[in-house]
Amino acid sequence: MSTKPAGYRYRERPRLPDLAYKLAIFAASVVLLTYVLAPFAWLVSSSFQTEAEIVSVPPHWIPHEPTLENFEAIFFYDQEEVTYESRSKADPASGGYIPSTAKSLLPAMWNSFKVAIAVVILNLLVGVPAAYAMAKIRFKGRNASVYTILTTRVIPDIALVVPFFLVIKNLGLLDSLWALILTYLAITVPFTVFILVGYFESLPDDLDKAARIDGCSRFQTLTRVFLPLAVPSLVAVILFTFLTSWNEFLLALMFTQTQAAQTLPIIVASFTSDFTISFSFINAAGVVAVIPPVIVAIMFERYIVSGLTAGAVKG
Amino acid sequence: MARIRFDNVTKYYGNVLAVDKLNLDIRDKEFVVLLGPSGCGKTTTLNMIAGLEELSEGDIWFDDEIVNFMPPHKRDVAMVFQSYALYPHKSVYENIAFGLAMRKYPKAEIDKRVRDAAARLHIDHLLDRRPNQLSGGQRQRVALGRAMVRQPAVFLMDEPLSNLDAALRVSMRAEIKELHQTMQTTFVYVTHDQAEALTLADRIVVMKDGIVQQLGAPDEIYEQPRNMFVASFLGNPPINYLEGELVASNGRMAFRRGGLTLSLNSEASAKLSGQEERKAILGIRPEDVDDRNEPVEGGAIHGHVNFVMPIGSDQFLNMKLEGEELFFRVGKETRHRNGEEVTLAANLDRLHLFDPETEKSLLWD
Amino acid sequence: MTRLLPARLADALARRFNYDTRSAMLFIAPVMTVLAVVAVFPIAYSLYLSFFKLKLTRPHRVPFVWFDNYIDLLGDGLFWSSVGRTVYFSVISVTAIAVLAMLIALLLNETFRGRRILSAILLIPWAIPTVANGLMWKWIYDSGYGALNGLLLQLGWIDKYLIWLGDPDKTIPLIANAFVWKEVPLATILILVTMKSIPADLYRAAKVDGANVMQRFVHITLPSLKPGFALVAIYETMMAIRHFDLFFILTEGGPGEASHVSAWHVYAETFRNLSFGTGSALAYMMAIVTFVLAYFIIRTLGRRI
Amino acid sequence: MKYGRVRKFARREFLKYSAAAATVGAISQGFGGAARAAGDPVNFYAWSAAVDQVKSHVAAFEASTGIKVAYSNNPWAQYREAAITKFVGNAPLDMLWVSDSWLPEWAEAGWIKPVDDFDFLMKYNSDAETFCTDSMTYKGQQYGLTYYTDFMGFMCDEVTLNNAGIGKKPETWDEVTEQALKIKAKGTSEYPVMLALAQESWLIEFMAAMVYSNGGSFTDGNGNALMHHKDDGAVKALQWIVDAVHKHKIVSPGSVETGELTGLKAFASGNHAFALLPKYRMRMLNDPAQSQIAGRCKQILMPRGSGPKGSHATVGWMRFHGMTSYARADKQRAENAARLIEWFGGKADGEYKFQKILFTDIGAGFGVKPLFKDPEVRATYSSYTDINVIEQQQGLARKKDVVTPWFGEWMETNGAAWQKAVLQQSSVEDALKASAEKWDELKKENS
Repeated sequence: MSTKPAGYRYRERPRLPDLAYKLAIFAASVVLLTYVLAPFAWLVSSSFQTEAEIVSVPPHWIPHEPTLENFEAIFFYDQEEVTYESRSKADPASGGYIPSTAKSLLPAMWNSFKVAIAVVILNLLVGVPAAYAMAKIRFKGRNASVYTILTTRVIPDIALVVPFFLVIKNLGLLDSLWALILTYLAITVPFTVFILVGYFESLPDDLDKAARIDGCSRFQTLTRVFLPLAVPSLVAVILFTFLTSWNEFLLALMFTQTQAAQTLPIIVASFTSDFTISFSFINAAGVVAVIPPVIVAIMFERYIVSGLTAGAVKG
Repeated sequence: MARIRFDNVTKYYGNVLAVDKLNLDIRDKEFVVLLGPSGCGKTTTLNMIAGLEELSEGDIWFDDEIVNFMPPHKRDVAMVFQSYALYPHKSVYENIAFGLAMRKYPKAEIDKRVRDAAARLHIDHLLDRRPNQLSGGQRQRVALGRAMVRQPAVFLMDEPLSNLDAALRVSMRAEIKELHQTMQTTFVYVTHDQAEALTLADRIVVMKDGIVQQLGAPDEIYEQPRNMFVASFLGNPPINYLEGELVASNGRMAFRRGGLTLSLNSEASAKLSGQEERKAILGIRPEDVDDRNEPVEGGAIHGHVNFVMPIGSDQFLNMKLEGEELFFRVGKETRHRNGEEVTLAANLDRLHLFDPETEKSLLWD
Repeated sequence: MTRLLPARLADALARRFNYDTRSAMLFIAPVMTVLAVVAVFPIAYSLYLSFFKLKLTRPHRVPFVWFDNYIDLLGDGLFWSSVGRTVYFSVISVTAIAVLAMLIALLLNETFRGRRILSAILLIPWAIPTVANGLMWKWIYDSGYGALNGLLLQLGWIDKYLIWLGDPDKTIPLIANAFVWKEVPLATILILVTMKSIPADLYRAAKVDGANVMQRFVHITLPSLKPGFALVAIYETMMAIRHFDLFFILTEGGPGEASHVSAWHVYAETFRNLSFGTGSALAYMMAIVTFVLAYFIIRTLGRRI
Repeated sequence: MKYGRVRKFARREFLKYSAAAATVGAISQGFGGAARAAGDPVNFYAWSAAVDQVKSHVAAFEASTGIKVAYSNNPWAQYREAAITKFVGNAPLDMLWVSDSWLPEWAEAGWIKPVDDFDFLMKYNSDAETFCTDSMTYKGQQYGLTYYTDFMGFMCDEVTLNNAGIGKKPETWDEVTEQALKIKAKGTSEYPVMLALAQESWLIEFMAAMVYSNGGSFTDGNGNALMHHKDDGAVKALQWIVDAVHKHKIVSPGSVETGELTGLKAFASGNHAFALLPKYRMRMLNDPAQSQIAGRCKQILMPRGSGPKGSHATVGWMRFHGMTSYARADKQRAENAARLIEWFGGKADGEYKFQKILFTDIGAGFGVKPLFKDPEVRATYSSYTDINVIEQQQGLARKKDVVTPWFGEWMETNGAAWQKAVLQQSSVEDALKASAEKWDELKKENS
């Protein structure tokens, strides 16, 4: 316990190991970046290539005849009803290899977005209080509840698909976004709780006591004291739930049928029919699909860094 | 206005007994210190007053209401934590104001109280800082301020000074004492530091293993310890013990061990008369001797000085007598040196006697 | 006031349902409700199924067979080899994820220009829908015109195109790689968050004590990261053990049985063989193992989580 | 007073819960309801192929009959799984696409029902290829009308052959080997022969084509395993593949990871001289927009296997429009579904419209003979292939002799077995023995 005045910093002469460390960091970052980015870069590059070009050997890292047809198909299409006249004969084995489900991509993306947002919000509403209770309140069946929650996530999804389907059907939610919101909530919330319990427990108990003595009900303690301090973990939860919903395929495949409810992954998968597969187009879709999550990430990333807990207790 | 009464309060953690049948009556405006080694149940007791701990059996009364199940935020108590537990995301001002804000005090009132408290604690220049920009001492004052402004019916402190360095600790003691004077409310203060307890308390509750060992005013506790634990827990350096037996010598009861015989004062020997041959442990505090070099009737302690420790005001003698090493404090008039033989005169009115089995005092109960 | 309940009972109740317990119940109720509505039935249902010889192509013959399905599986060689592969896949994946995630987190924990952009970029793999991810790798790995061969050849590391997924020894590591690539970002976030909860004072103190960066890492960072690693370990172990999509998209269990992992076994039993009974039984065995693992991890690494 | 507090709390909490529950329920009902409240159309479920052709044809159907159709599709790769889930969950499906491989399975499970009591459907059988009608028939009952049919064709890149100085196209598998070796020697192609042997739904067709042309079969007349018999075509076929991969190195060892589509692309990018591919791929292979061997790709008769049994036979397959038991349960639904089946599988406004546009747009083969006479069809065909070869080969197309209720289960073992042989993890004999044993075991289990 030190009594040095606020803001005092020990002079930090960079020692040799520290320099080595900085270098290591730099090297590491380069390596890691290539590992993470190389495949994605290739994804981007190929999304600007024609199907004929991407199969060339050796691969064209830079498109020789770059094309925007994939993206055009995604962003510019006519919504009119399909008739013999208006049908695209392009499906699948002739012309530009554009799957005719291309035009469903944006609506599906919008569905995915709505679902993801809803799942995020519900996760926070439902997960935060539970996590606080499990982390900071001593009550009978506290451990029990932790393991109950764990239990719901240990069975392989593939075995749960059919029972899940029955549930959704009996709730009358087939082919509605609520089917996805509800199931995604159920499959994400356990881990949301885990993340938060872990973080809440890293916050000193005395803060909890102090708040309650200062006149906070349990709920106020949570909202006034713990939430502000838990921001980093909340961001983790937001990203986790958003992206899980964004990615989920199996359940969406089973629960949705029409454009009303089909989500991005389903449409992307539908680009592979028994007649053809358009890698370049799927890659374009992949590139587009990345944008919203990355925006979300950039929005929230900064809050992860805000390490507030320092100085909570002791000196 | 708060009188706190523990009525047979027992607290288990799982099946570990933390507090056992505690009966305690804290008067309004009283300054009570719960004193004991760590794990003695003192903090648990404090938490039960605060409502932070659920009691397993018995009742706690605030004045004439049972508050067993009343959550902390419904009790009119304030608390200062050993770790301070400041809200890292709030400024000093907000930290202090929080309790009042939660209780819906008018803005102006809050502001007034916060600023008064800050001024009193000399932290008014820090109000906009965040806790992590404060030194330990400053944080401690903020924690105090946070509790002060509440002007609660009960003011709880859990080892508030133990994270401070020695100098600061002493000065803060004084401030806390003064705080109690001015606030005119019930203080319950937990510490393991007997000096703090003795300086601050109106009454001290000495606890061990969840059981109250003794309850009383500081002097009483110090001078009439009910058992060996209490006797040795207070006082620094601790009380000396010598095993021996009671004998009758010229009409009085006396304690004897080998060549050492100390005869008891009248009331003590009256109390113990007829218990010759009884095994007993003598307790004698280091300061309860006096060195003049002529022998004293029935109070002579003759021994060999292992070494001398001057502490400025007086000097400590580590003496060997009857095979035991004892500590005594004597004035500086005569300089003693290592290895010499000395005779000290025990203050016969201040001898303590304990039962070797029960460790209970033979003189006071 | 008048006591409607006999005092002792009321007192007992009051002790049992004190304020804290009540609030706890209230706080946990929503989660439990959600799980009860959505998750409980499926779990119970598949347990129920696991006790029947349920073959959908024989809808009229569905005997209740107690634990036969489980016993049959234990006697099935393919089951055991699939378990072996699952272990192999999970171990390499989780280890790789943990290590990479920690490195990246350390990197992002430093303050340097462009850190925020970098961290956003590093999230990209996570954001690519699983299907797209699978197809991307299928096509990168393609031994005929895949990018991997192309690159290695141009770098001169190989002199002729190699077989990748088609080579039984490479199949699982390659799938693991695709899995790791996508999972690392989440793990990174989790570890980064834990890193942020390490009080800076600790480091300052350590620096004052003259600990160099390596010692600080070993004695402060690593220990404080335990909860983070616990989360990562639990989550990624679960994910790896049950992982199915990539196996489905990349190899369908092949070549031969090279990627026939337990999750695939569940799929094959359920959807290829239409024997839901066996499928559920297998799923349940996996569930138990996973649970035990998770429990173990929680006990060793985590505080309580 | 303290007891009072307890009870008050309990009540308040309870109220909170029920309120919350109620709202959730309400909302979800609202949404779910909205999704289902779209009248009561014929639910038409398909995989995401020829989507625009289907939509246009559906539009026409609604226009002419006034019956509403709810068309939804899933990716082919997961179609079977999704369908099974929907069946088990008894989801509302009326008409759906069925692969011939699934017919017995789905019929046994009671998910799809025969339609042969609808005379207005049966009348088309006179026009239909017997192959198709057979493939749609299980236990003497017909389950629908053809969506499309096709067969495995043997294709070669003429230019590569000529460059290697090969004038005459291969007649037998042995000649394929010889010529491939020549080409390999020339260095024009490392693996002149393209076989797609990855584990996917196509695998059985590739196998069957090899087996049949080698004069063999998987099972005998009464459905007992034959594949493992020494002199049977299956052994020969697999042996040829294994040699091609390991002895002659004319087929890539990577073929075990090559799916039909990737194989197609590889062939289209000119990596190979010969390829075994669905006939309708000819169109794409000769389309400059996507193929680097456009105009050079010729289809020839399947090579003959050595020995007396060897023939130019190949495997054919078909997909059809089937009717679910869900639809069957209700007279009106069944009627409407049947109408839709007719519209797609039979004549719409007096012509086999759907099969025709499917062919002209995509090249997928039709299952009704009259279309061969259709000038438009002949023109289209001739634009990229020799229609005579087509007709001749189609005549030699046999249905898969392994299509049984246990086909899927057996295929798990069989596929792995063949791949193991190709990977030399087991001998040809053992591989086929394994799959034969599995077959007989399953047959017993199901009898």
